[in-house]
Amino acid sequence: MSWVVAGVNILIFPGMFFLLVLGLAGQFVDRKLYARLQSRVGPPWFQPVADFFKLLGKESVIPEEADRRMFVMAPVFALAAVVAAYLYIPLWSTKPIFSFYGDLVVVLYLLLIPTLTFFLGGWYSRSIFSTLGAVRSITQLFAYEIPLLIALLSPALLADTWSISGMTAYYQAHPWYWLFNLIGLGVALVTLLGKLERVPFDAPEAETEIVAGSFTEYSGRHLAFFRMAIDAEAIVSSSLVAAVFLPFGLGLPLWLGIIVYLAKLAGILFVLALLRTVFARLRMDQMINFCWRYVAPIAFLQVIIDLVLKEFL
Amino acid sequence: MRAPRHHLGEMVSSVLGSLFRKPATIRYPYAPFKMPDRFRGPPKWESDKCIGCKLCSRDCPSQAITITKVGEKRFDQTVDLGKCVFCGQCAETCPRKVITMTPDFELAQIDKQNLKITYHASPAPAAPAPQPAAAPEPAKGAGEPTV
Amino acid sequence: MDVQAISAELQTRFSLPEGALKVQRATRLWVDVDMAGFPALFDHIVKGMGFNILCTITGLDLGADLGYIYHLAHDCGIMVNVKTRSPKGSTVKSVTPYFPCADLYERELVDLLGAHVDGLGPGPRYPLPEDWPVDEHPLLKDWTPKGATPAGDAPAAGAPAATPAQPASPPPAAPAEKGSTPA
Amino acid sequence: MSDIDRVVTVPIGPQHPALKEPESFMVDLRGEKIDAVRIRFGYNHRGIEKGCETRSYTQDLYLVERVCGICSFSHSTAFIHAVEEIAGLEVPVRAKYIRTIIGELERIHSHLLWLGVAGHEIGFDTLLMYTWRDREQVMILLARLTGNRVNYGINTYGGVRRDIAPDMMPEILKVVDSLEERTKHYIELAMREQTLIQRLSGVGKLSKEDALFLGTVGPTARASGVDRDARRDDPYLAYPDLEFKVVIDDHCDVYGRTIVRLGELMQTYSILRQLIKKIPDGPITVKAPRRIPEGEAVSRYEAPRGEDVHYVRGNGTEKPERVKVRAPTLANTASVGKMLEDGYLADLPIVVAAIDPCFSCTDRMVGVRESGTESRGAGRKTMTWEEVSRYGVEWHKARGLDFSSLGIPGGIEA
Repeated sequence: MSWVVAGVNILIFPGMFFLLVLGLAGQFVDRKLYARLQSRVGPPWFQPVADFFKLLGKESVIPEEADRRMFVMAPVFALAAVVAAYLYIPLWSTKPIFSFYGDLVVVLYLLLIPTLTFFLGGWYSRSIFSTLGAVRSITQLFAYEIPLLIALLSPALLADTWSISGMTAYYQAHPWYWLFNLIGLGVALVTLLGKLERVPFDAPEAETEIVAGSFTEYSGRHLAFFRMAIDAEAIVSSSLVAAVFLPFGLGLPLWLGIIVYLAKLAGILFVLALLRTVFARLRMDQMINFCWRYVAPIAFLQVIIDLVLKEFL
Repeated sequence: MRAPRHHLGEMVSSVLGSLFRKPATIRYPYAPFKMPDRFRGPPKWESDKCIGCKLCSRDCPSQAITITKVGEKRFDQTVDLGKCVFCGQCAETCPRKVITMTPDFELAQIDKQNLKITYHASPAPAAPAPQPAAAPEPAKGAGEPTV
Repeated sequence: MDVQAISAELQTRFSLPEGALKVQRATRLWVDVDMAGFPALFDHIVKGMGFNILCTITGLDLGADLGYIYHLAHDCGIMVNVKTRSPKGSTVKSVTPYFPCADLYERELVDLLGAHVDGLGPGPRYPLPEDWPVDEHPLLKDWTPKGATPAGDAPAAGAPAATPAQPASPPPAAPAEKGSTPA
Repeated sequence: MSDIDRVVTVPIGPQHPALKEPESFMVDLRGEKIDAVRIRFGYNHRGIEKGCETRSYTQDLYLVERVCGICSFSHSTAFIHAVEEIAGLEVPVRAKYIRTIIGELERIHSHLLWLGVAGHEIGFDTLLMYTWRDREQVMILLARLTGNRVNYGINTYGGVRRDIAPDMMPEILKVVDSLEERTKHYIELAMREQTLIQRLSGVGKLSKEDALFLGTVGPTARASGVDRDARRDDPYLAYPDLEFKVVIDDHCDVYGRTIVRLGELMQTYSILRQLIKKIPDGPITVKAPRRIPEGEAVSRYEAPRGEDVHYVRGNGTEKPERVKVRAPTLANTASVGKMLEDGYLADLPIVVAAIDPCFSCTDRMVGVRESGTESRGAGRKTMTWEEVSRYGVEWHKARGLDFSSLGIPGGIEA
């Protein structure tokens, strides 16, 4: 792979630029669906783009007491980590741009970084609302991250590989085996709501209590980058879920592959939008309780299923 | 009231139904919106019938109305929509019922001065009458508001 | 309960003067009592007759006196309005031992009418701001806002500059001696 | 955060997304738990009471109507009842019925509004969107009947300004039918949706004793089992002719307040049907004098948020001698401190919202500052609950309960 091709792949297609466009499109789909589910008209298609450019054009206020460097770096790190994670995820073929044994774990850790930047950005804002939001972010992390990890690792156990492309290749070879992991898919979708800080797990940015949580002090382009990172994170984590739990329709001709991929994404986004429509926000204690009491055991169930199946298949 | 079994996602069916129904909101201002006929918007005077009793301005809770005498039995009426609370008491009070409440509601203005609306009495029957076109303010006919 | 019965009971028990009791309608009774007889009467109405809702306390500026009306209601719907008065500057006993929520109503009397309430614990002012002058009581009849035109009369045409109907407009001359902070 | 005992003070308000009106709650937090709350009022002073004394009765009617945006009709009717009693005006029966219809429609829109706000406070925006969509029906109906969505301006001394045309009656019934069905849906939702129940039940506890003790009114009191409703206890308007139940509940928490309000909505639909069936023909107004004779009267009105009390004293002129307004929120605020005791920060918005507060009513009511007295930035009023709390502690001590061991003086620090 020459460096030109690699550069194009990383920066434009199917790398960063493609991801950002998808992120904005995903935000639109999410907002429109949310609105239509609530019996509203919803925003026009260009609204996310308009919001993004508007934010870029606004003054970026940095609080006097904030740690300037951390405050400015946090959004950039969030975006960079998300883009990096995207490069390791197989989208429409079993081969992502980069791949090595163990990349599943790396992707999971890269996807952890945005949450950490939420924490750092909020913590170093020094505002009381941001601090509370930051602490809530990190508290919530411990609740959803373990079930999410377990859920994502169980298909890997069945496939007996720690590489995402290896997993997709395995499931490609055994076309119907992904159906064994449906429980894990459910767990992953629920915990994704936590990762993306959406209702019912949006306590870290609950506006009626702590205004906007970590993002309270952010404005202008720093906020734009954060929002972009969150949009991109939604796409990347949905893609990861799609690659791990819905590994079919890979290796088709490029255009068909892209359509299948987008359809999977749309499906996942729809479920996420639906879930955030029908619930009330849980309190922090309830959220943690819920994750550890119900979601984590269910994820373990998935692990047991996969371990047992591995013996017989 | 005893609560029956609790469910998660009780609203799923109704929100899914909304996907296939017309949304409750409209794309105002691109889609037109109208208030009911009896909506109380800004008051409007039939200036020529006004007898200048000033009862409307006296009863106005927000002191938004000014009646000015501009000639023999001719009165101009000014309402400051920045002050008006659209209660309709002026129309209620008016002994000649020359005030009606119009159903307009799009009243935003950039300049506060534009909120003052004056209804002018028709020009006095000019004594040297033959040229109605030469009346002082030909553009401002009876009942036509100017700002 | 019957309002006539209540009226008769109060009449006999406290031997009120002629005209002190007024039955306005089936659920409204007005009782006039002087400051000396007030505590006993109030105690009896609240504790003895079970009027356990204090709707509010109204303060009145009666010229030389301040009037106080305690609007007491019973679960059956009858409302007894106990009226009492005391010269300006004298004290009235707090009813917070009976109704803790009366705290707010009494602070209002203190701030707005300059009443002296005995038994009202220390605490911040209410409803006026902390920096409001202590001797200015806006609900007194002779109090007029400094720097504002007298309001309420038919407006002078074209010059309703600083009337209460237009609170947003700045006053012609904001009095600096009031210790106010600038907007 | 290793230092778990550190107390963090969070300012909720005066400008905050949880509050629809400017008020300030300084919340001391230990972790997520509320340690103490300090409440400040007074960001919305208007000087209504003094203003009423300087205006004519006709003008006062509209001024009083603007004490509150949501229960505008409640305030104007409570005021007008007092004035009519002084003037000895006998309001025609049809006018009484029309007033009752408008009053009950107002209750519908207020309760639906509350349900939506409650949904929003607990992060359930879908509930907000749905209830406000449904509420729009009654708003449009009110605009058609009275000429405005709020501040109806339908009252006039001696009757009402507008009649309800016969062809409007089926329209009202149509809205009532449609809303009844929706309310049934919300009742089902409130009783079954797990996340909703988790966020509402057990939150903002207020025992019956405390509710009585702190003088709580309206649905907040009724949800704590206090059986009081001015419509039944001290009937006015057409309520003596009507059959309705006073909805009470013994949950004593936010969930109970939700159940009470939803139950009241169902009662209101039945009341409206009775009103439309029974409304007599006849005049809608009697002539009222401009000068109101000397005298005084006090009226109670069961507004959607609780009991409204208006006192009016006339002196024979065109202007009242004294007007006193007690908005329901003032009676209910005392209970907020009690409800927040030992709660979570996350519960603060819904607990505050659960009394259906209208701080602007409260402030306007006690407000006395006329324009021109002071620069506007000086409108700071402070109120703490020290006194109320102390009484609360003493009161409980007398009954063998000691809260001081919690380290919270009466739950709230001054």
